[in-house]
Amino acid sequence: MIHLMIFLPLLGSLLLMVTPRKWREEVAGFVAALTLGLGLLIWRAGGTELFSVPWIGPLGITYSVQLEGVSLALALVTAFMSLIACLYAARRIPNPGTMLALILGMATGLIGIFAARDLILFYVFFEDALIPALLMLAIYGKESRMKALVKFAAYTLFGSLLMLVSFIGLKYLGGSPTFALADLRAHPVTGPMQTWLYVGFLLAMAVKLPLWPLHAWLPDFHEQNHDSGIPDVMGTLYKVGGYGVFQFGITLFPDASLALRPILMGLAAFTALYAAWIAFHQTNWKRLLAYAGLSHMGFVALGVFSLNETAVIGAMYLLAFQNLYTGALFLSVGMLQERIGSLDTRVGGVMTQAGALGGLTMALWFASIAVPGLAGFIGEFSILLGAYQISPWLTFIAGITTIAAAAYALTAFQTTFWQARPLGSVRVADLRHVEWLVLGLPLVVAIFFGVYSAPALNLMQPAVKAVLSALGGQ
Amino acid sequence: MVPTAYYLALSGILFALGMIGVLTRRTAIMVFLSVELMLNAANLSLVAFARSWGDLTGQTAVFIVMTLAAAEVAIGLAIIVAIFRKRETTNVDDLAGLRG
Amino acid sequence: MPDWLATLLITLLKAVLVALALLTTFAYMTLVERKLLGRFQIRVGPNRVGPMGLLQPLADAIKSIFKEDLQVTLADKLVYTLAPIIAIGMALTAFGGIPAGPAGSLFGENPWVYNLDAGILALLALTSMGVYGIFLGGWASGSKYPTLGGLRSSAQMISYELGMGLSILGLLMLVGSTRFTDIVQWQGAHAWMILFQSLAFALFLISSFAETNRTPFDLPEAEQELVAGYLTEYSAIKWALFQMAEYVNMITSSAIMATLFFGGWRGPGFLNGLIPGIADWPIIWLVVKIGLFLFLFIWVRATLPRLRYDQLMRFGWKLLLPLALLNTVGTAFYIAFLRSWGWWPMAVASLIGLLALLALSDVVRQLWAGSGHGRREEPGPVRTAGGD
Amino acid sequence: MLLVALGIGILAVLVSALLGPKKASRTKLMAYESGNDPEHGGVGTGQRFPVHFYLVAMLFIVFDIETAFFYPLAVAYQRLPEFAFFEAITFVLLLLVGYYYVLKKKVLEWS
Amino acid sequence: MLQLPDVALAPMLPILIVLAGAIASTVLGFHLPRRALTIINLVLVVLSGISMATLWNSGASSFNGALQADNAALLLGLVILVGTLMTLLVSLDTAWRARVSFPELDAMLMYAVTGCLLIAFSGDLIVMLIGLEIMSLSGYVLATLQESRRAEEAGLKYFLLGSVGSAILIYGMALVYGATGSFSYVTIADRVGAVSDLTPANVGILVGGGLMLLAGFAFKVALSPFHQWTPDVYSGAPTSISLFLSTVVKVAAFAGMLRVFAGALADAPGWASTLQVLTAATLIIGNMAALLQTNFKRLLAYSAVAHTGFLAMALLGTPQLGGAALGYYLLVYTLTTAAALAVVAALQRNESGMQVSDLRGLYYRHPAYATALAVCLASLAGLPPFAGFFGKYLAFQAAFQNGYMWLSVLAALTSVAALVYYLRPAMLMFMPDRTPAREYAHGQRTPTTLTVALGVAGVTLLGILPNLWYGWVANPAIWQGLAGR
Repeated sequence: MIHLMIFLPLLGSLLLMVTPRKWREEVAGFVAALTLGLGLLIWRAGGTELFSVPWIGPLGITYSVQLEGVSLALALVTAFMSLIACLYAARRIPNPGTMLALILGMATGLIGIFAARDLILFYVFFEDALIPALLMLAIYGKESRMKALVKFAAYTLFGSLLMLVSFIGLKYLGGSPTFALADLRAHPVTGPMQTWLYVGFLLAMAVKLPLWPLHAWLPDFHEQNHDSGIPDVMGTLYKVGGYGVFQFGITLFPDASLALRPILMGLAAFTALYAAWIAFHQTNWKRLLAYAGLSHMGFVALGVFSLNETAVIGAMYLLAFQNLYTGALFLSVGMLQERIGSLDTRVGGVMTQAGALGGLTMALWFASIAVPGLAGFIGEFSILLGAYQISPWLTFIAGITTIAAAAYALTAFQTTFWQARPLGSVRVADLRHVEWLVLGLPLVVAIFFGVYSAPALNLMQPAVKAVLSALGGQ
Repeated sequence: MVPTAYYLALSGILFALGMIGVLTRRTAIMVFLSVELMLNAANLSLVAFARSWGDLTGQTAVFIVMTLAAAEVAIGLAIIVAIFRKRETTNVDDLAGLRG
Repeated sequence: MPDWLATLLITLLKAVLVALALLTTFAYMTLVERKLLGRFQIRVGPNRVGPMGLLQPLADAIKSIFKEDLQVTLADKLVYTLAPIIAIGMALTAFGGIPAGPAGSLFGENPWVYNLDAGILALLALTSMGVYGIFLGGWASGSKYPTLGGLRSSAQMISYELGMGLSILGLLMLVGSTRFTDIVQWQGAHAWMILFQSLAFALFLISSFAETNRTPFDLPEAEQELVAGYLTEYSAIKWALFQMAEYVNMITSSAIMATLFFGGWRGPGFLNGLIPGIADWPIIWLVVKIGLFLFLFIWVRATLPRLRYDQLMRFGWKLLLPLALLNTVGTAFYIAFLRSWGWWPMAVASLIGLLALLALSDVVRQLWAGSGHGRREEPGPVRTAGGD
Repeated sequence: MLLVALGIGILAVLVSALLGPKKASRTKLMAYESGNDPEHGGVGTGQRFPVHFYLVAMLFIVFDIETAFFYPLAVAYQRLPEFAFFEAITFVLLLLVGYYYVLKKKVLEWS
Repeated sequence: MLQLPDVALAPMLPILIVLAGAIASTVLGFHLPRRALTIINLVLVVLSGISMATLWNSGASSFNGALQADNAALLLGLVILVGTLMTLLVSLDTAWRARVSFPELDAMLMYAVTGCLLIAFSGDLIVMLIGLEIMSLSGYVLATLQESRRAEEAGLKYFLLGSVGSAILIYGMALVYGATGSFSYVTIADRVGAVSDLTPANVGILVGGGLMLLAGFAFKVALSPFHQWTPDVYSGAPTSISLFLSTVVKVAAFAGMLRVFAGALADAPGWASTLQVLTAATLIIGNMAALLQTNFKRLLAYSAVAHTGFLAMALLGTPQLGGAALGYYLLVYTLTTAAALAVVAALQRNESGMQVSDLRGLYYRHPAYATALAVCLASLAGLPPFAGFFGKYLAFQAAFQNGYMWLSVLAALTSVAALVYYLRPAMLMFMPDRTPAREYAHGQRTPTTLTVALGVAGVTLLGILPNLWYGWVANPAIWQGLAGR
């Protein structure tokens, strides 16, 4: 079942190439829904056991996958958002076959990243997810996408190749027979070399997270992507850095994690604040959302790097649901753009004509800025709570971000949706059929888990505990 | 008997001369002749070594190297003539069509 | 006097002697040739300078030396001067390797200047070097006719050199050595090589004519086409040196042919029955044989017309080369599989080959005389310079 | 021998150079082209040799090397005739391939 | 009586079959159209491959080990044949457009392949040298075959630098011979293995010889700073020939390097430390220069230089790991480069290749080719689902495990540059475009398509299941015996 869940979207994507144009949307939607269904079934079964077979025997590369705990939660969110993206793409993009195929292709990569329990497999999925993202940008992007694309790819690969080298080093220096996570844990690398390898690994994750000096690709990436916001959804999902650090970083480099903790937490807190500050100045919705996402990711990073159980759980929780509502927000921006032809945050007065769009968007923003009762709050609160025990000052700095977030979000929202509609501007239509679902479903989920977080927390807690046990219970 | 080292030294000098020729000469023919000089330096050292080891393979190798040199001459001349006939120059620097 | 010095001096002495002998022969050969040609053409020939014109060569020499040595303005000075020196140097050097008698037969010394393991190879190499003289001479003159003449003659010489080199392979297989003394010895033990390798000899002979630029292969000097070929811009002593080289080459070729195919310095064995030991007299026999061949050269010059350039090249590449190869392979085959029959059947086979070639000469000529257009019958068009 | 031979050549040239008269004039030193003024000329001024000569030269190099290979074989032939024969045959066959090609390419046609 | 040489025909069979093709092309070229010749050659190449398969594990050798059909030779030989196959297929379509549709093209290709195989099968330096020269000389001719200014200049450049490389290599060979007294890999390896047996003077000569050999090979495989000819030649020669030169010839040269350095000189001092410097230089220069290219063919040429760096990195590993890595990488590299250049050959308007900007919107005009090209570029860049990734991975691993960590890191960093220049054209192809097409409209022809399909399928398959090929290559015993022990 787990294999099916990983590869079903890819199969669907390939299937789309031979499907007649008429049925592509249905096929894609069906595949995406099926994937989500499979994910839910796995959840009901309480995750899967570790499945491991040798892939490339002589090299010790295995095909080891497992979906449980955090990885399952993230996989579920991925499947869910892929479905949403498919739904919206089918409506918004003319002749959406290629886009749907790319969405599904990327879903496989992402779910694979979460499921992988072998470093090389992880790397493979990691890079696999990159290709559809690049193609989306290339095919549907805007004028100066080439620059954005190159930036995006260069940053990603800069990190990932060093990561690859560090993986090789990890196995070789540790003397592990395979790249499987379990084997590597049994043959740890110790001493200063561990730190170096961790740095190599971290670089990749920091790019993806993204963490402050390595974030420059992010705004361009979002700005140059298609207006509809669909690629952005997938791009948001691709921010797997936090998960990577959590799943592999902490387990494989426990000493180095501890040693580097202050620096990394500092970077994370700075990222959060810095991004919020920049976001405040944005007049382009996409850039604003990009920086908002960056700011959230700073939070996630703060949580993960703090190595505190509460904070880590919060980080994972935030990571999962941030995808949900930031993704949905990108889509809502896409809808806005479709109606008024602009991504500017100062169009004004949209609320009067498209109340439902405005309302749902606002609700999603509330989730984003961590209003209690929505999923974001639980995550951010846990992080702050946990991180405070480690480093009060940094946590305080990061905490300021939440206020900043409210400020930039509401300012932008206000200038777009309230204020006066300029004279002579086009009439803005309200939400129509599918669009209700596209924005509504994520919101419903966000509210649900904001109010009743137990299922998600129950899912994550054991996994986090297990991972943190690698630290020797500090 | 002349010590092998002398031969080696001579062949080294020849080789170096050839190398210098390759690096400084600008016409294809001269470069080419320098290469031949280098080949012959190699031949000389091969023969010298063959003698000092009392082993005939070295001389066989010289035979083969000579053949190679001849084949190179044939092909090199063909190429140079082909170019020369079109452009009346064999100056390597004039072949700027492929710069970059 | 240390040993090596003595050897050196003796060698030097021998070298000088040989050189002088060759030059004298050359000088008188010009005379003999002119005389003979006169005879052939029913006229008198030179008879003014000295009795029977015997002092003619001397006069020629003096004239050459005292004539003004022109040097064309456009010529490359160094190469222009060097070319004749190379030509004569190589020609003279080549002769020194030929043995004129058994070891120690020349007043206790060896009757050869040098004797290399690679005798015949070295000799071929030296004669090839002679091509440089001609080619460079033509090129350095910096004028049209000499350049073309030089090119032609080089092309001709190298083409025929192949035939020459290949034609003696069969002989080498039989002897198993490239040393002249070994070759002569082998012939002493068996019989003259001409018997076993008559075909090869025919090929070698033809090649020799071409190598020395003699009629019917004297294309480089074809006056109708190329004025005087590579010699056009040469005069005085340099011109004389080229001439000298040509004649010395002729002498050398004769000597080689004598050595390779006619028993070298040994006389015919049956004469021993007449005067015991006569066949083993050194030097004499070689000189006699050389003389015969030289006569042949002159005779041919007086008899045969010159070939056209295209015919010449075709002849070399399309007939001589394959035939030489065939001869080689045939000999190889015989040695490998039919050796038990002794050598004589091979002699017969070779002779049959030669006869077949002669008998079929008309058919064969068709083969090499053009691409089947029957161009031979046409009164060949006026050929432009440059033979290309 | 080589020294002596070259010496004679050099000597001859030298003697003549010393003894011969030197009265040069432009016309005398002009290249001979049947009385016409030389069209072009001089060494290294881009005279072109007909390509055919290059072809012959190249063919010679190739075939001469082949011959050179044959010499050691021929000299050592009687020591291992059967094997050497097959070697020689292989060699000659390869040579003939080249020869055939050259023939067919009409390199050996002099128009 | 001399001792009869040990002549076994079986190990030579693959080479002889290819040679037969070459000779047939030479002779039959006057009677058959080139197409027929190419098809004959294709069949012969396949036959040669089959004969290699039958020799698997036989460990046969000939001429007292001067020629050995051990498994390493067979594997490398197969890679060479794959490249040849693809070249021949592509030439079926594009040779006439490049004005090189002579029988000589086939003949020269096959001669070159003969040489390549000789290198792979070589058991001593002389055979290696002969193979290398046959290959190089044919290569010079191939590069010049098209009668155009560009091709001739490319040919001359190739020739001059190539012959300098040969000369250096031969001198190195002479020195190695001087130090060890043998040309045979086995003997050299034996003598080198016990350096203590060598006098200090000989060790010096050995090091010098090793370095010279290295420089000579560096010319042939285009390692910096001996790479200058590569871009000019690859972009100046007709594309189908660039394809051949950049795949088959390079594979063969690496086979030679593998034999010499990982085999004969494995224990010799000196060369490895120099090689790592060269490798580093190549990685940096190749990748950085490629970034600046605007012509796609030239870009691929520089990418070939950059890949040389990776391949050389594999060479730095222990023979067991490095050989395996190289064996895998070479096949993948061949498939990928050949397929990419095949697309260029099919779509270019003229032999100067296409500009990178011409690729814009290719996907909408030639979807299949564009996808294939994208796959190739992704593989060249080393993106995972494609085989190029494992090639790079293996190279990293080989170098890393032999202690060249900094080199791995450097390679990783330069790969980023590589990604950028591969990505740009790849992505351009998918960008919608309204300007008229700038490529040859009738490019799609069956053999080329077949080649491209072969390449893409191979790259994908080997990317997902590397063991299909790596399983054969991985056996360390194969590479341990490179010297023929």
